[in-house]
Amino acid sequence: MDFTFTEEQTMSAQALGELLGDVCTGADLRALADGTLAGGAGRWQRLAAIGLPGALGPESAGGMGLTEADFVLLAEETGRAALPEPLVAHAGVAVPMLAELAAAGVSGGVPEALERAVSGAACVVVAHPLEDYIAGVDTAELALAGAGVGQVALCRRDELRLLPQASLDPLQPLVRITLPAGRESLLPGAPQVAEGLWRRARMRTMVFAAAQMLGLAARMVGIAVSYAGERRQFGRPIGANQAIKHHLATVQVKLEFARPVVYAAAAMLADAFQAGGPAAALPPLVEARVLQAKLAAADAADLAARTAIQVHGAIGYSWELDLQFYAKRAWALAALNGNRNQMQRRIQELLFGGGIETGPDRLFTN
Amino acid sequence: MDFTFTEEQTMSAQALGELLGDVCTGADLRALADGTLAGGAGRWQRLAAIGLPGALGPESAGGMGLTEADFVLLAEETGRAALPEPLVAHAGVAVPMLAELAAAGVSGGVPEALERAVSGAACVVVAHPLEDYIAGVDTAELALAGAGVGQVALCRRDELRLLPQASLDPLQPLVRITLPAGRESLLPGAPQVAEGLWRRARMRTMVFAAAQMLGLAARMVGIAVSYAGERRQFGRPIGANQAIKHHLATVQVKLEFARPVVYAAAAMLADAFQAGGPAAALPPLVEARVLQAKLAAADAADLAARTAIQVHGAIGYSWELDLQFYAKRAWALAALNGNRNQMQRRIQELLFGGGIETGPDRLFTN
Amino acid sequence: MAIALHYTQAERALRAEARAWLAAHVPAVPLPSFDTRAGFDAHRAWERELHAGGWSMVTWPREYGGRGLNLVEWLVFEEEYHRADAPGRVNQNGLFLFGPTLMEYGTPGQKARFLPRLAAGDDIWAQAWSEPQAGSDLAALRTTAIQDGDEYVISGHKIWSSRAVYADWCFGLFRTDPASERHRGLSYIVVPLSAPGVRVRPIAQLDGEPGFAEIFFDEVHVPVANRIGAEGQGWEIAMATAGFERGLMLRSPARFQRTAARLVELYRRHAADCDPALASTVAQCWMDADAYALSTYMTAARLIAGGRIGVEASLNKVFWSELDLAMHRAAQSILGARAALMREAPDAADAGGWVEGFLFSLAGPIYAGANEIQRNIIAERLLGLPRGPA
Amino acid sequence: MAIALHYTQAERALRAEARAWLAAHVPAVPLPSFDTRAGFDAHRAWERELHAGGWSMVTWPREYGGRGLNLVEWLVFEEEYHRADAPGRVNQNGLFLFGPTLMEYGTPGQKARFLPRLAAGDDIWAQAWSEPQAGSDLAALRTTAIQDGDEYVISGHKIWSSRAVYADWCFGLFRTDPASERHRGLSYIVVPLSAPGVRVRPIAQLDGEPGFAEIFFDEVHVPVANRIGAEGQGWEIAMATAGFERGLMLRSPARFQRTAARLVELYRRHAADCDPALASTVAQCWMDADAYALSTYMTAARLIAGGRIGVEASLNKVFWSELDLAMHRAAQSILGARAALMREAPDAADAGGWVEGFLFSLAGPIYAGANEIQRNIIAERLLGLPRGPA
Repeated sequence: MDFTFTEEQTMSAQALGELLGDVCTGADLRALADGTLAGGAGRWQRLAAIGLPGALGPESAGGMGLTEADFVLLAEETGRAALPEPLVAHAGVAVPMLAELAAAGVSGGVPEALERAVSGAACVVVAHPLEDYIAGVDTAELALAGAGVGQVALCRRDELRLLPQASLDPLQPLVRITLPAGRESLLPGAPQVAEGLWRRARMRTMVFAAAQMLGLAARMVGIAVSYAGERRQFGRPIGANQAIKHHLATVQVKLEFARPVVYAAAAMLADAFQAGGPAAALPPLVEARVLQAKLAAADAADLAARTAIQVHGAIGYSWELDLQFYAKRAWALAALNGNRNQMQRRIQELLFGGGIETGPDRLFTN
Repeated sequence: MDFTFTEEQTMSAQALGELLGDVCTGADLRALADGTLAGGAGRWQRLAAIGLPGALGPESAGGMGLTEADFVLLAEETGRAALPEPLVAHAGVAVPMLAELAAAGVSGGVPEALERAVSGAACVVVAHPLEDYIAGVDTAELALAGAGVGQVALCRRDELRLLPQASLDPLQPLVRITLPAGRESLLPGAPQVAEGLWRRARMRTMVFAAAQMLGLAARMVGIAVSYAGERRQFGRPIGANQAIKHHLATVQVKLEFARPVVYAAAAMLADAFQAGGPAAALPPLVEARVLQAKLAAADAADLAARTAIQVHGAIGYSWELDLQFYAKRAWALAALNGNRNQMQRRIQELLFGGGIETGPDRLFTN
Repeated sequence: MAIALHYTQAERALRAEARAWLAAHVPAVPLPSFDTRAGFDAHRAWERELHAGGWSMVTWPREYGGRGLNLVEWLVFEEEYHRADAPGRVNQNGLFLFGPTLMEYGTPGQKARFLPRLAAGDDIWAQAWSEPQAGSDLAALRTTAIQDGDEYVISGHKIWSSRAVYADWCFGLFRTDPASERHRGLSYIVVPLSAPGVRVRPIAQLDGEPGFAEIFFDEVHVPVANRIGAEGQGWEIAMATAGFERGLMLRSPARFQRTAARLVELYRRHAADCDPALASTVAQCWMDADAYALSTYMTAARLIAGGRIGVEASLNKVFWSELDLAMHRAAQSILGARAALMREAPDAADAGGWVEGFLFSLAGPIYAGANEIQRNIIAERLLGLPRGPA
Repeated sequence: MAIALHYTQAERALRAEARAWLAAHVPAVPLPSFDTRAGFDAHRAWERELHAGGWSMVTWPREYGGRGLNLVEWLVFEEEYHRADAPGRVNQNGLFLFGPTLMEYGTPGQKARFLPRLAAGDDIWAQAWSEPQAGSDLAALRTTAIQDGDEYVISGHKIWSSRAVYADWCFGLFRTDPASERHRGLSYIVVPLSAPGVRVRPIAQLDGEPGFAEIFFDEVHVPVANRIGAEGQGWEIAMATAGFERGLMLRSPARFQRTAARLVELYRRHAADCDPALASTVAQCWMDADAYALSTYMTAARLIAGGRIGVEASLNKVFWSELDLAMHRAAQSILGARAALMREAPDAADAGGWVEGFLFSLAGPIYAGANEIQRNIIAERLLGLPRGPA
């Protein structure tokens, strides 16, 4: 039993954090939101240069062969920066799904797509058949989609019908997509494999969304702490007031107790995925941990967002503060790919339906 | 439309408050709890001397002929003092029930019981057939009870089998009661009248419990405020700390927005009772307001109790502080005669089942 | 006086009259946001229409364009107004903050000059309280109004002025004694936003619309007659105004009851997909909105009987701002993935407006004096806790 | 090192061994409360039995009666301990607060003198921190220990000393420099409660049982050798002890996980009578108890890898105390009218103990440094907000 990251894992995350600190600042986000800067100023290329798009790709396809436990800290860093590009969807979800398709012997363009995805030459997003909206399609060349969870199709973006939806996060606009008619599944004969692949994709999406929300929450606390230390009212910094201190301390408690859940969920997911193929059932406790991770991180990020806005007073409610980009990303991630409702219901089902055993010795799958 | 109490109503409540300030102090409660003083030191007689046991009794039977809207402020005062005697159950619930039985032409000892109850010569409690536990039996001579809601029986206490239950509130011990076998109902032929009587009794119990909890909450805030103004730590009164201020302000907000609900519920109940006899259905909005009143007052009193204990620090957790008597009464009132669970479910039924219309013009029954 | 929770014949008649008028006049399609030029003009037109119908400011005396209703009658009107989903009041700063102030502190001449135009929608008003270095700490204001003959010359910088982008006038606090400190030496002055030297810079809100603005004053000349009350009385007047703002009239309960009713509807439609816990949350919102309304009726009755508004204003502010946030959070939970869709999204349907409302509700605990300040006021002035370092 | 969330062979073997031993030794009927004479004696006997089995303080070196386990192994043992509903640790002050302090600051002689008897249950320890005028403000202590030759003479008054009614020893902070102020001039001294001049007055808790006491010291003589650490080092040592208390060991997550499991069971049994919202509440409690456990595993792994405990102690304190309260409040909601019944009520059944637990949980946010103090620590030391007036 060990619950520490390796030095390599923490150093990679730190390096990514530093890179994003250079190329994904609040000012960069603002320029993108205001339309004064198009495209992302080569960020994707910078990320590709350090191999990130292929982080979870198999080494045989040129990837780094990392697991979910490795990627979770990287996803957290992209959250901290509110990275506009869909790196997490691509590297954290699409690439492993392509790799699983390739491993299942599927052709139909999969090996080529995997190779281009791993190198970052093509950006691939994932449109889960049960999700109505996805983000990041505008930067993508390809999308994994399906008319239902029994099917997996690989489409070029220009084949899809896209219905843009004005939405909360100005930097990751949502679209509803419709598949081209009569599109065949890459896995025509084996629905349970397709279902397993989608289940895995969803679990990865959730745990990495949770990781991003951890990063977002920490960033928002940091912004609020700086402001509260500088802004003076009634003759002293507002951060010297107990009310402000206690609000921010409460956020920090929520954040620090979401963190181990997210890390554990990623590690347990990695173990479960390695223990069985896509058709294998996921242990109920692992599924519950992933849902719990997303719930806990969403709660922490939501509280961080609301508290940081309150701490800023009126300026917190204005478009002029970069804080909004982090807050809106956090709320959007919470609403998508498993919202509170669905997750709560599912956890209750698992917990009260008896799928999960409770008690002090039932923390892990042992 | 008018939402002010009469001067007479407020002055009666003030007078009762002053009387209880003399005969029902924290020290009196402590003496009773520690067993160093038996019986209540003539408090019941003092209350009877000003006619309170007969407050809701008809003037024809020697009562004051008041309504629920008149009694709500009096019940609030008994709460503020954590009065150990079951005055509210007696005057607020048993007496009007006896009066309703008498008005329905029931004999079987009812007119005599009513007369003795109104004068305070006999204390009468009410054991709702669907409630498992009742308080105050030890001081009572008579009890209204029933084997089911279709029956009403009037029993002497010595006829009942009493099973005392160690319970939270040391000053109002709970008992489970069992009726003597083969006991006949006073209303053998008309179950809907009995049901109506029990419904009314329950509504009165709830709204007056709510009123008591308002008084308890205010008392606990007062105790905490005094302590916070006196107790010094780190060189100044602890009440100068924002954290303490904001906690107590939050309680006060909850309390002040429970108050109008409780008063409105009492007034709407009085109106509804006057508009129809015991067999008449209660308008869903009136029932909902009564439940809302008890929920809101219970929430305010619970928060007041927990906050006051926190404000006191370690001494708040000790038996030596009188605060405990108010806190325990509040929790016991919240658990009995309609707990959160039952009330929430019933309100949801009324609200989502369509029994209640919503919107800005639907505040009253109009 | 005695509790009588049923409407009189006259109150019922008023309700019927208001309902009929609103049914005939409320635009079938919601007006565009009053934080856009077109929306502002449409809302001004609506104010004029309300005024023509005699509904613009029902509690004011008839001489100023009102109909002399009491506060309970005002509540009845507001209930009908929100029940009809009538447009937001673009002139709310004028109607509910400046108007009552003027009624109490203005000279007869000032009243005659401003109130009828205000009621008619001819002048739309913005507030000019905050400054960059003085948020909730109003006593730290620095913008000066220096008397020069029969004029004040105003120089400085106001911020977070709602409606200022398109409004005609602003009212606010200015330092008329430049040597003064804190809350001494401030005066309450009104300034036409068209005056030379005034520059307005819109500030976008979280939803991207310019709901407030900065106002820069560069030696703006206004007549001394534009001062309300005495020189140096500004703080006292502003505190009274802040009381109105947090208090009874600016946030009439009907608005929250209408939102609660919409929330109940939303839940009923989506109950099958919801975590059952939402039933409790939604029911609590409905109860709290009604509790706020009951509290307002109780206060209104007390005021009619001769009472004055006190710390209730702070209690109200905390309660409604938290309720508004709770209702919008509940709606977001019910809506699931559609919670992220803005009103104009093709798939918005019954999600439309909730996310904008959620963003707006975040401002509730901040504006009109942050809730932290309100809690200090409740603790110190109502409960009597010792005044602390803050 | 790398994340590996599965137990090693050795950890599994330890679990099996602990489970078997506990199954054979845990009393079938719960012991009476250790705040009664009979219960205290029964709990001391249990401490001796644990010690005989080698389970009394598993992380201590074998020379002091432990078995030298690491923190993850300790967690495994604690899981089994609470899974078996084994008795509460009457010597928790000694085992988790005084023991670690002595391990770090004691001389070899002091360790040899106190630790084995502590591990064996021969000495039961009480803490003696607070004084009537110094609650969370420990630096305001006044009880003095004046050196006189090779003795200290102690005079003063301690309060809220848990277990002191029947304990053998107490440890605490005393002012050895009577001219000193605040946190200077304090020393950490241990005192036998049987010493002449010591008087203990029990204080009843909310549930009526004497869970803590006042200790009056009237010229109590103790040898200078009873001082732990240097003279004047008391504050530093106490802060380290307070870290243990709020931190890892005193509140092992297994206790909360066990309560959460009981809560899930309670809900399952009564779900049909419950407001559906309770399903969410109960699920949240289960998740939070597990989150606390996961966090502890993460901290344990970090400490094994050479890290030190820091402000986590304050984060933990806030989290577990609020979780404990939330779980008991949820149980109260589930139980309805039976929520008011005490353990000994004839109808208690599965309500038994929950109300006592609720009352006890109210103390959580208060003791070991009120949560308000913890939040200040988090805000100032972890987040770096400016130190304020408090």
